[in-house]
Amino acid sequence: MLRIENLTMQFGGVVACSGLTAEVKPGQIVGLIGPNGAGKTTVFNVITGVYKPTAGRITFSPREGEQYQLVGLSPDHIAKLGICRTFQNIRLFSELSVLDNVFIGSHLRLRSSVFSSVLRLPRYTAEEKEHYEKSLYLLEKIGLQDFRDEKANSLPYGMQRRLEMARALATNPKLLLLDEPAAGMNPQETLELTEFIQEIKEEFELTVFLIEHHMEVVMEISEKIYVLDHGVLIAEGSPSEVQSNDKVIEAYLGVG
Amino acid sequence: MRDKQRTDLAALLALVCAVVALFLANKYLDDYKIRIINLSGIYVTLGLSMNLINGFTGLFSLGHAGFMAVGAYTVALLTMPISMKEMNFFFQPIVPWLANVEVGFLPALLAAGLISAFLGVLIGAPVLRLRDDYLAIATLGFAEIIRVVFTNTQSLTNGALGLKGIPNYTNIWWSWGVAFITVWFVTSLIRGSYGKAFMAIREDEVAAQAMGINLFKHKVMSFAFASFFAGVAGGLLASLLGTIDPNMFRITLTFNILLIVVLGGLSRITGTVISAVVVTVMMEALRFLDESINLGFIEIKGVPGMRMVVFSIILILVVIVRKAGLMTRLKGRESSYAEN
Amino acid sequence: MKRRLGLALLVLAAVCVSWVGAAFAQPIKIGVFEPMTGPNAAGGEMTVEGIELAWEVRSEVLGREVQIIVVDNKSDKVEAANAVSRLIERDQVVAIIGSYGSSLSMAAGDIVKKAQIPTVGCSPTNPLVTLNNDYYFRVCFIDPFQGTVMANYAVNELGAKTAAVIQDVTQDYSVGLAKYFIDAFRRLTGNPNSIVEISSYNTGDQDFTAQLTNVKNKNPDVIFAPGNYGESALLIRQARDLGIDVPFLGGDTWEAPEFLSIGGEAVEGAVFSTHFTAEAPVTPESDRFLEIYRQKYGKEANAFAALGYDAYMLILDVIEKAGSAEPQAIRDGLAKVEGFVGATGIISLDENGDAVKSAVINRVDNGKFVYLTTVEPE
Amino acid sequence: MGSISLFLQHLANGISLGSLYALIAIGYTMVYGILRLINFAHGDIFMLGVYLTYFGVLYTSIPWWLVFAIAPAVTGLVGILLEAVAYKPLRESPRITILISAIGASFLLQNLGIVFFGGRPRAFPVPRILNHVVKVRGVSINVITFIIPVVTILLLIGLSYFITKTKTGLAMRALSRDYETASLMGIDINRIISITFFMGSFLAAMGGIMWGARYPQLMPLMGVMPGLKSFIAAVVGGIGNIAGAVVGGFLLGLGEIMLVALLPRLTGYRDAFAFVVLIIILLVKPSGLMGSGQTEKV
Repeated sequence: MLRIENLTMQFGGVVACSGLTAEVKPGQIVGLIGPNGAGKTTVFNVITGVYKPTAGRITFSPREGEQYQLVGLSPDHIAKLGICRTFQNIRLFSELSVLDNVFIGSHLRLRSSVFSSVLRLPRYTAEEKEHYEKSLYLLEKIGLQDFRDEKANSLPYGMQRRLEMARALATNPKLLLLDEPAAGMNPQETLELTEFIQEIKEEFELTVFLIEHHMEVVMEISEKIYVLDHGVLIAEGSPSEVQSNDKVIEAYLGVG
Repeated sequence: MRDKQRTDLAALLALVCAVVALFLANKYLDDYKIRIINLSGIYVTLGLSMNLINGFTGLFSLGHAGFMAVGAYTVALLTMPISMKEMNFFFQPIVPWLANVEVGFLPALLAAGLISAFLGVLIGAPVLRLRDDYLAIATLGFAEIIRVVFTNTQSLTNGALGLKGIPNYTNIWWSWGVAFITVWFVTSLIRGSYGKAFMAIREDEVAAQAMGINLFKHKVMSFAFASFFAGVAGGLLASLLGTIDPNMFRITLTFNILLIVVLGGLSRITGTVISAVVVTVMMEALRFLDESINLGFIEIKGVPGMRMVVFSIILILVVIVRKAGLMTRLKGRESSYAEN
Repeated sequence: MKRRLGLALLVLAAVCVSWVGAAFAQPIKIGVFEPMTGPNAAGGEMTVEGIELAWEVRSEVLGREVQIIVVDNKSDKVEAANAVSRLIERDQVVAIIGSYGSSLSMAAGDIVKKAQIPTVGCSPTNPLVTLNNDYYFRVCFIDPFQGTVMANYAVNELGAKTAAVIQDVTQDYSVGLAKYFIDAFRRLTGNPNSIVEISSYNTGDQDFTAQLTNVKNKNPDVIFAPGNYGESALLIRQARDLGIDVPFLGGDTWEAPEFLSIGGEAVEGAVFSTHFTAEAPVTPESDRFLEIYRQKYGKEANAFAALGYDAYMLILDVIEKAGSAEPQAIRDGLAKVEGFVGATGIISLDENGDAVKSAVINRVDNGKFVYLTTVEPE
Repeated sequence: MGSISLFLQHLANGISLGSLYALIAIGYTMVYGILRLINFAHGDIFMLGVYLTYFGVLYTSIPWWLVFAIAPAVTGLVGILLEAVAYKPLRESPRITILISAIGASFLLQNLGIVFFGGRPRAFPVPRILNHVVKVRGVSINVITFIIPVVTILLLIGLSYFITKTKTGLAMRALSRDYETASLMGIDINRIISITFFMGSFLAAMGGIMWGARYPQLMPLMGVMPGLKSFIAAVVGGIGNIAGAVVGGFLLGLGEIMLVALLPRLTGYRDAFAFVVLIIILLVKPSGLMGSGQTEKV
């Protein structure tokens, strides 16, 4: 699904990520962990085209036999190929309604032209209806159907996180990048989130790549985990392999 | 579903009332009042077109005067009778390809809009990646460049001499017809998926792009629509006045439209319509602040400029009172379409 | 019942009386639209001074009171159109005076033509103003004449062989004068290359050193630089700083006290054409005007005040001769004006409605405008 | 006139104009550096400074050189007032909102100018010693042209000293780097912003006085074009960067003059030149010649 080879990203003289190679296989849930400032979000930003890497290749194959080089593509292009993300520091369209936030997520799949939208031609209205139905379905899925007319920024934090996910799902992604989806959640919410991620993965046939600080979440759902420290990959493997890795323990405990 | 029907019905009712009101106004009011009504209609179009770009898409553009100039000159040069052109261009003959052109008002207006929109795309393509104040100053710069160019291209625009004898096609039906079309267009656009994408760009460019919205394409689109209507409005103004010159299209003109948009509320359609009418009427009604007041045969010297002082103060007050709320809309309005 | 009838009759009678009385006593309203704010404010102000003075002198015609209504057009075309429309519709004026600034006058053109209200411009000199408009007249001469007059002066009086032109490219007035000056100068010198440099600037510019340095390099005998008095004064100042000492020539807009105060010593010797001079009163009316102007404002009169004065007096004269204050009668009267004795000279209106009259040439001497000569129309 | 002295004359003209742009641009860039706000009213503050000087010289018995110091100080106070009224209430608002308020403030000052000072231009009372012509090898230069760059550079040096050496200056720099951190560090943000506005307005007025001495015509709208052009100069040099503003100012002034000098046919387009430069710079190097780029944190 996604292959990262020798990815290096420098800002001025600061190396945020260096020589990273990683792979996400179709249907997997893969975790990316590491202490603060390890360069995890940078990896996401490079995958989604926000930053252009200093060196390296990123190959994305949404389907059997299709391959795209992501480096150099714009974020919207990458989203259209089927990679969508959430943000660590929630970035909703805060003045717009909850429903509109999700609805906008499906805009990239709209085939009608702007003129058929203004004239409300049948072709457009049919598409719009489909998008709204899907948005409502997603809202129901995340339990926000009763808040659909609220402004997005009026929601409590946990709901905003879920809304971001629903918005990302509306883009019909093949690969979903989740940047700390459990941040700021209590144990009960975290548990629900874990279930939710697994559920949507099954239902929408997703591949998931996630950054998470809550170890219980990552360990529970990931099939494979990559560990970054200061921009360098220090370990990879199954949850149990990673957990017992000395380097990982060192990095997390700050020893050495 | 019911919600939508109700809104549509209300809109239709409002339209009918407006048409009847215009009809009555046209029949019974004098030329002066009709002129103000015409101007109001033109300002409605201008306000909405600016609101589309500045309010809904969140791109702070100050180039309206330039697009109006393009539209005004297009209409003027296309509709002026051939003999009138000869008369106007007594300095330097008009460029040959325009000398013998004379078309009707509708095609001229459309041409005005299209040329403006084309120019909008041309200008927008490079500058729309700038944000906020930089975009503002760059678009303002473009408007000034257009004005300077029009001043210097004697054989195309007649330069500073201006043009006169532009046929007065603009009447209440034209100015308000265009205004209604603009209202409908902007409303329909904003309620649809593209309009929401515009608003998404305004709210958060990074997130919008991550959701697959092509920023460039959507910004240019919004800019082109805004320029189209600004051009058409410029054309209406040219035909209303019957004479234009490059000096009309200074920064002040853009500021007047900005005033309307801010008073009516950024991203508010009804607000803009009301504010366009109110501001245009007030500009006239507040004349007493400027001019000498005649009390019997004693004159009280007015203070020229007082009117604009009052307007500037209102502008600042509105901005301060509304603060962040300058951008918000009434809750839930836009999403009532969910059920259809 | 009786009482009520009586009351009704009384009311009826009152209404009748006031109605008839109103018809007789109703003042004749003359509208004035001039720029009181904006870049043209100074010209508007001077003109209105003259109009108000004229009204004080003569505020009655045909036994009826005359009322003048002044509206600001803010030096803006849209506002000018509104202002004129307002004068016609709301104030029901029978004639209009205005405006300083040809483009503002042109904005009024279509409206007065449609409403058939005769309008007299005081100082708009762009030929387009009265062109193809039977309701627009003016008491001043037009750009072609003025430009030619100055070219004549440069060639015949100053013996200039070469000239440079610096124009304000945003002002129709400046561009117009420049064009006619250039044509006439070339014709008079018989040398198509006698104009050695044509340079432009924009209204509001304050630095002209680059243009002037170019001009200096061409060594012209005279420099023709028509434009707003403010910009022109700065321009001449900078020219003197740069060591340019040839005469500067200009047009009627220079006749403003600010030209002298801003220009200071630099504008000494600057020569310009204008409509009128306080020094060489051309008619008895000039003397009278000068006298009362001094009385009222305590300073010397200028051409714009004089033109405003003349425009008003001309309209009243026409009303008196026509014996009617109906707009159509005034228009017809204006179209026939021949030899009206005004403060600025003997005014006859030609078939376009433009005044055919003499121009005056003034020079700045010791911080004052000094009369040089009068040029008769051809 | 030889071609060398012709060129030198153009050069002198360009430096003279450029140093004025530079002077006004410094104030612009200072305010921008702290608030990330284009103070649209800067040009009108400039206008106010000139008028205050005018009235000070003509209608008080204060000697002119003292007025030249007092008037900018008073203008500085007006700057503080302006910030308090039109910008402070909006500090947490979206940038567009503040920008509109700035435009409103600019409009207000212009129209107040028209109401109180009248629409007609006035002549600036230039002291004799600032106004006579010196001839150097066929190049004529007004002394004021020498004085302006000197004043600009002196103010620049003073400012650099202030910013790098004084406590307030350091606080200003901290504030321009990072708003939140600065407030956490216990910097009184309101005070620093007020001081910045005072200095920005003071410099605008200083620029205004120099401008008035060079181009002695006062009008309520006189600040618009110099304001825009100085802003462009600040952007060209890299907005927020004081040395950049000076460089930008000189470049813009020289550029305008050289356009006319080299392409005399385009004199009518001179006013568009600055805007063309602005757009090119924004497209090619939006951070300006001496600015450093900033990427948005995601």
